[in-house]
Amino acid sequence: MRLMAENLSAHRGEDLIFSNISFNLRRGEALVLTGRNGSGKSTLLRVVAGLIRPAAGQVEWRGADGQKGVNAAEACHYLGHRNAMKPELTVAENLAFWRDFLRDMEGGSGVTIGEAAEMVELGAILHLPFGYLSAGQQRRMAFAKLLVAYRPVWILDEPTAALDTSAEALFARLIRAHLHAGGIVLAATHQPLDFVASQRLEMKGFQYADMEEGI
Amino acid sequence: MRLMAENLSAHRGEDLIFSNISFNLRRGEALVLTGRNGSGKSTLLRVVAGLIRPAAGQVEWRGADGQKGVNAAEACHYLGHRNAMKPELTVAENLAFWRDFLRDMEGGSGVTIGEAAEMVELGAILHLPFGYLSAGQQRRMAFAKLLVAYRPVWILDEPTAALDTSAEALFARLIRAHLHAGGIVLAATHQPLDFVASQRLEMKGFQYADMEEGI
Amino acid sequence: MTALLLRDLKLSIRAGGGALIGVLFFMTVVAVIPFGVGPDLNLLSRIGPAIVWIGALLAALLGLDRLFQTEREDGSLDLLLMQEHPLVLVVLVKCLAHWLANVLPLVIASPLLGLFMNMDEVAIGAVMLTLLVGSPALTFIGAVGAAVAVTLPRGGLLVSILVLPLCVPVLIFGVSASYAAVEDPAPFLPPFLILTAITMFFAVLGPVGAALALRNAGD
Amino acid sequence: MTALLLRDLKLSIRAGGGALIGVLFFMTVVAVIPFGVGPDLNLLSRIGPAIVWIGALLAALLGLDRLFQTEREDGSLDLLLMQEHPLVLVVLVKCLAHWLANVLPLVIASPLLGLFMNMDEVAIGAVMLTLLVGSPALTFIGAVGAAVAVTLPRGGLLVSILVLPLCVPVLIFGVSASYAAVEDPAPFLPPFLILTAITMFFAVLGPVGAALALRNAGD
Amino acid sequence: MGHAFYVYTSYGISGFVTLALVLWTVIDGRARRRELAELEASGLRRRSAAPMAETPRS
Amino acid sequence: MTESLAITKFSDLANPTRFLALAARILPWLSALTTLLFAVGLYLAFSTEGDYQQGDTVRIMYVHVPAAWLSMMCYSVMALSAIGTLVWRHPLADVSHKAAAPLGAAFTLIALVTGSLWGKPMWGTWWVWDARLTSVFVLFLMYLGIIALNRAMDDPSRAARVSAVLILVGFVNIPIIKFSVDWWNTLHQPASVIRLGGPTIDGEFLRPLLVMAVAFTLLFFTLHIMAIRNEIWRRRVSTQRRMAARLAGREG
Ligand code: HEM
Ligand SMILES: Nc1ncnc2c1ncn2[C@@H]1O[C@H](COP(=O)(O)OP(=O)(O)OP(=O)(O)O)[C@@H](O)[C@H]1O
Ligand SMILES: Nc1ncnc2c1ncn2[C@@H]1O[C@H](COP(=O)(O)OP(=O)(O)OP(=O)(O)O)[C@@H](O)[C@H]1O
Ligand SMILES: [Mg+2]
Ligand SMILES: [Mg+2]
Repeated sequence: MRLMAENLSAHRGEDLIFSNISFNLRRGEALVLTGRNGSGKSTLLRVVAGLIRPAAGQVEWRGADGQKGVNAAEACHYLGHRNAMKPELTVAENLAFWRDFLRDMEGGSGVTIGEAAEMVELGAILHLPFGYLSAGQQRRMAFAKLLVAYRPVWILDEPTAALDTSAEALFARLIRAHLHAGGIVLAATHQPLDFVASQRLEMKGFQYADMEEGI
Repeated sequence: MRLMAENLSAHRGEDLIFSNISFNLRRGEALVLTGRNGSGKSTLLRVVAGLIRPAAGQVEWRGADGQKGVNAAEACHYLGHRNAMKPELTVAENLAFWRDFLRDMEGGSGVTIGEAAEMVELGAILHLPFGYLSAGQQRRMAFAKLLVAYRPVWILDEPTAALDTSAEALFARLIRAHLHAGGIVLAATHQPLDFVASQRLEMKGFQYADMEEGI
Repeated sequence: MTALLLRDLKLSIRAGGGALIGVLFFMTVVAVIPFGVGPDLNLLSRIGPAIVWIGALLAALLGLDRLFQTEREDGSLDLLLMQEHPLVLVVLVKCLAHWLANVLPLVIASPLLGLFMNMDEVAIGAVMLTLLVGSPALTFIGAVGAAVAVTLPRGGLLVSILVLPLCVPVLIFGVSASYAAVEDPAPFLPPFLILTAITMFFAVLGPVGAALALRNAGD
Repeated sequence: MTALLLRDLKLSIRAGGGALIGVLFFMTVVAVIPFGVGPDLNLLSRIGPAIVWIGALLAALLGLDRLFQTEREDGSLDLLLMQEHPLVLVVLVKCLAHWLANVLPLVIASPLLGLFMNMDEVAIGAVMLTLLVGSPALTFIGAVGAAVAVTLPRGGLLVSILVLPLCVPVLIFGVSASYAAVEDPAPFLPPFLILTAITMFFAVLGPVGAALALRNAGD
Repeated sequence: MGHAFYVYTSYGISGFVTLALVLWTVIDGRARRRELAELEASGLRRRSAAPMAETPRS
Repeated sequence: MTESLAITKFSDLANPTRFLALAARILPWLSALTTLLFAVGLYLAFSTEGDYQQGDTVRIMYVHVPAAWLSMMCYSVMALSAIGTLVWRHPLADVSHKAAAPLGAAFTLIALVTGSLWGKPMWGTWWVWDARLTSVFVLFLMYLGIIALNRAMDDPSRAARVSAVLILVGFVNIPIIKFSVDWWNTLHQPASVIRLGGPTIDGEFLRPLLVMAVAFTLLFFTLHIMAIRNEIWRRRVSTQRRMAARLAGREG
C-alpha cells in the first residue's frame, strides 16, 4: 500500500499556489502539513483527493497487491473544513447515509454507527438533528464518518479545529489506531497533533524560485 | 461602561443548558469562557448577544455615562462560528457593507476598510471574492469586520479556530489593543489566548443541583 | 439600510438569476398558452390578465423562500438581529430588494407580454397598474413565510401551505380589478382600492410578522 | 445509490417543500383562473392541459437550481465527487429523487386537477401520460443548469437563460400531444413520440452534461 | 323531495366528525391522566431513592 | 356566557393549576348542557316545516351555518390567544391556541362538507371556485398548516410563538370569508342572521338555527377546555419524563 505524489503543482484561479511537491507514504505512515494561512495546505489536500486537477505532476495509489488499481481519490476519506453532513437530518441518518453510500473498501471494514458515535464519545445524541449540535460536537460527528466506512487513506484538513482538549487527544488516539492498523494519514494542521508523524512538510506558499516552472 | 449578567440560564429545545451564571465586566476587562464541547459556551455568548432569550436572568449594559441607554446587544460585536460574509461578494464589498450597516457606536470610530485589512495582514487580497479565501484568511477577514465599525464590547466565539500561530498572536494583539482602549471582551476558546483575561469562567454544562429551578 | 438594499440587489444579480428568471418564465408560459387555447386571439386577450398575474405570483415566489435562509446559513442573520435598526425596517428593505430584483422586471415587461397575449391598451395599462400596486403584497406575505421557515429545523413544506392561501386574495383582487378596467359594467376602482389596501396592509403586517418570527427564532 | 436516493427524498420532504408545494401551488393557480376567465367551464377545460403542464414546469424548477448548491455548501459534493460510482449515475439518482419528490406528486394529482379544470377523461389521461413521459426531461435539463450554477461563482443568470429555453420544446410537445388526444384531426402519436425522444435524449445528455460540469468545478 | 339523501348524509358526516373529535379528546385525556399517574407512582419512588436531587434546594 | 368564560380564561386563571381545578368543576355542567341543547336543537331541526323553495334541504342549514360560524369563531379565539402569547407571554395562551387548531379544522371540515352536500341539489354542483367557498377552503388549509407547524417544532414555547405570528397574519382571511358574499356577487347566500338591521330569516327557521348554534358553541368550549387540559397534562408528563431521564442518567 502506497500513496505517492510527484512534483505536484496547482493553480487557483490564475495564481500558482504551490509547485514541485512530492511525497511517498507507506502503510502506517503519516504526513503532517503545516504552514501559514493561505499557504496552500487545503489546496494540496484537495489535489490529493482528486478534487482539484493539478497543474503538473500526479498522485498515485497502489493497493495492497502493489497494483495501480483504483484512482487515488477512491482510497481516501476526506475531512475538509466543512463537515459534509445535513443539518436537517439526525446524526444517525447522516452517518447511515455515508456508510451506505461510501461502503467499505476491500481490505477493512467500518464499525457500526453506534460504535462510531461511542468512539467519538457522543453515543447519547445520535437522535438529534445534526444542526442542533455544538461546533465541536459537529466536528466529532464528521470524524465519526471516517469510521463507518473503511478507507486506507485519511485526508484530514484541520481536524481539530473547534475541539476541546480531551477531544483532541481522542482524535489523536483514533488516528494512531488507524496508522497502527496499517492506514495512511495526511493531515493539515496549525496545532501540534499528538501522534508520531513520520513525515512533515511545511508549506511556504508559492516559491519565487519555482516561478519559471509555473509559467 | 459596564456589562453585567445576572443569574442567566438558558434552554435549547427542552433541555436546560446552563443556569445561574453571573458576571460583571468593566472597561478594559475580558472574560474567557472555557469548557468541554457542548458545555454551552456558544449558547452563553448568544444569550449575551441577545440572540437567544434567556430562560431566566438578564443581561444589562450601561454606557459611558452610567445610564442604561441601549440594549446590551447593540453595544456588541459578535463573531460567531460562521463568518457572516457572502462568498459571492468581494472582501472589500463585504467589509463595506458591514461598515455601512453597523455604523460606529458613539464613543469611538472604526478604521477604514483598507486599514482593517492591513491590520489582519491581508491588505493585498481585498479584491478577491470572499469565497476564494482559505479558511484562515476568511476568519481573519471576519475579524476585520470588528475593526471597521466601533463597538465597545466584542463577543468572540472561538476566534482563533483555523488560524496559524502568527495570526493567533495578531488576534491577541488586536484584542489587547481593544481592551487597552477601554473595550470589553467576552471570548470562548479551547486554545490559550495570549491576552490577560481578568476573569475566567469554566462552563460545566447543566448542573444537577439547579434542576428544580429549570422547570 | 441603503447598504443592505444595495448588497441584496448585488447578490440577487450575481447569484440568483433575479430579473431574467421571471421574465423568461413568463415568456415560456406565454409560448405555451396559445397551444392550449388555440390561435383564438379574442380568447387570448380574455385570459391575458389572469395569466400575467399568475406569472407575477410565480416570479414573486421564486427564491423568496430563501430570503432569510441564506442570511442564516452564513451567520449574517445574527448580526442583522443584533442591531438597533428596527428589525421591521430590515425586513422591509430586504423585501424591497427582492421585489426590485425579481418582480419589478416582470411589471416592466408586462406590456410586452400583454401584446403577446393580444390584450388592448386599456387592459395592458390596467394589468401593469394592478401589478405595480399588488405584487409587493405577494413579497410581503412571502417574507412572513420565509421568516417562519428560518425558525423551523425541517419545515419548508409547511411554509408553502401557510403562505399560498394568503396570496389568494391578492390575486383575486388584482385579477378582478384588471378585468373591471376592460369589461364595462364592473367598476374598476373598488377592487383596485381594495388591492391597494391589501398591499398597504401587508406592507405593515408582513414585515411586522416576519420580524416577530425572526425574533422568536432564537437559536 | 439507494442510500443517496433515500436521503434526497427525506431531505426534500423535511426541508425543501417537495411534494406538496407543487400540488398546493397548482390548487392556488386553479383557484384563481376561474376568477380570471370567468366561470366558463368550456374555456377552463380548454386551457386545462396547458395549465397543468405549466404547473409541472414550475414544480420541476422549484428547488432544482439548488440541487448541487446545497451539497457543495456543506461539503458533501466533495465526497460525492471522490467516489468510484460513476458521477453520471450520482447525478441521475439525484435527478430521480428530485423528480419523485417534486414532480411525481403533480403527475399523480393531475387527474384531480383535471377534474377541477373540468377536463374530460381522455384529456386527463393524455395529460397524465404526457406529463409522466415528458416531465423528467425538465428535471434533466434543470440538472445541467444546477451543475453549471455550482461551477460558476456568480452565474445564476446564465443558468436561467440556459435552462428555460431548453424547456420550451418539451412544454410545446407535451401540450400539443395532450391536445392532439382530444381534438380529432391532430394525431396523438407524433408529438408524443417526439416528447419521448426528447426525454430519452435529455436523460442521457442531462446527467452527462451535469457530471462534466461538476468534474470541472474544481475548487 | 328526494333530497333526503343530502340531508342525512350531511347530518351523518357532521355527527361522525363531531363524535370522532369528542372521542379523540376524551381518549387523549384519559391517556395523559394515566401517564401522569404512572409517573407519579414511579417518580415518588425515584425521588425517595435519590434524595440527593432534593437536597440542594433546601 | 362565552364572553365571561373567555375573560376568566385570560386574566384570572393565571396559573395552569387553577385552570385545571376550575375546568374540573365546570366541565360536567358544560357537557350536560351541550348534550341537552343538541337534543333540543335536533328535535326542532327535524320537526319544523321545510322551505317552500329549498324543501327538505333547508335542514342542512342547521348544521352548516353553525359549523361555518364556529370555524370563524374558533380562529378568532386562536387569534386572541396568539396575542396572549406574543404580548403577555402567557403559557396558557400558548396551550390555548395549540388546542383550538384541531377543533377549528374539524368544524371547517363540517362546514365544507355540508356546504358541498347542500350545493349539489341547490346549485347543481358540488364545488365552485367562488370567493366564499375558496376562502373557507383556505381557512381549512391554514388550520392544517398551523397544526403541522406545531408538530414540526420540538420546542413548545418557540412553536407557540411562531405559530402565534402565523395565526395573526392569517387572521386577514376571516373578514374575507365574512364579507366575501358582499364584495362579490356569488352563488352563496348573503348574511341573513348576523347583519346590521337584524335578521331577515323567517322565525320558523331561526329558532332551531339559534339553538343549534348555541349548542355548537358550547360544544366548542367544552372540547376546547378539555383539549387545553390534555395539553397541560401532556407538558407535565414530558417535563417529568425528562427529569426522570436526567436522574437516571446521573445514577447510571
Ligand atoms: C362548500 C360550500 C359552502 C361553504 C364553504 C359555505 C360557507 C359558509 C360560511 C362560512 C357561512 C357563514 C357566513 C356568515 O356568517 O356570514 C355560511 C353561511 C350560510 N350558508 Fe354556506 N357555504 C357553502 C355552501 C352553501 C350552500 C350550498 C348553501 C345553500 C344554498 C349555503 C347557505 C348558507 C346560508 C343560508 C348561510 C347563512 C347565512 C347567514 O344567515 O348569515 N351555503 N356558509
Ligand atoms: N434544539 C436542541 N435540543 C437539544 N439540545 C440542543 C439543541 N440545540 C443545541 N443543543 C445542545 O446544546 C448544547 C450546547 O451547545 P453549545 O454550542 O453552546 O456548546 P459549546 O460549549 O459552544 O461547544 P463547542 O465547544 O463544541 O462549540 C450542546 O450539547 C447541543 O447539543
Ligand atoms: N480562485 C482563486 N483565485 C485566486 N486565489 C485563490 C483562489 N482560490 C483560492 N485562492 C488562494 O489560494 C490560497 C491557498 O488557499 P488554501 O485554502 O489552500 O490555504 P491553507 O493553507 O489551507 O490556509 P488555511 O490555513 O487558512 O486553511 C489562498 O491564499 C487563497 O487566497
Ligand atoms: Mg485550509
Ligand atoms: Mg461553540
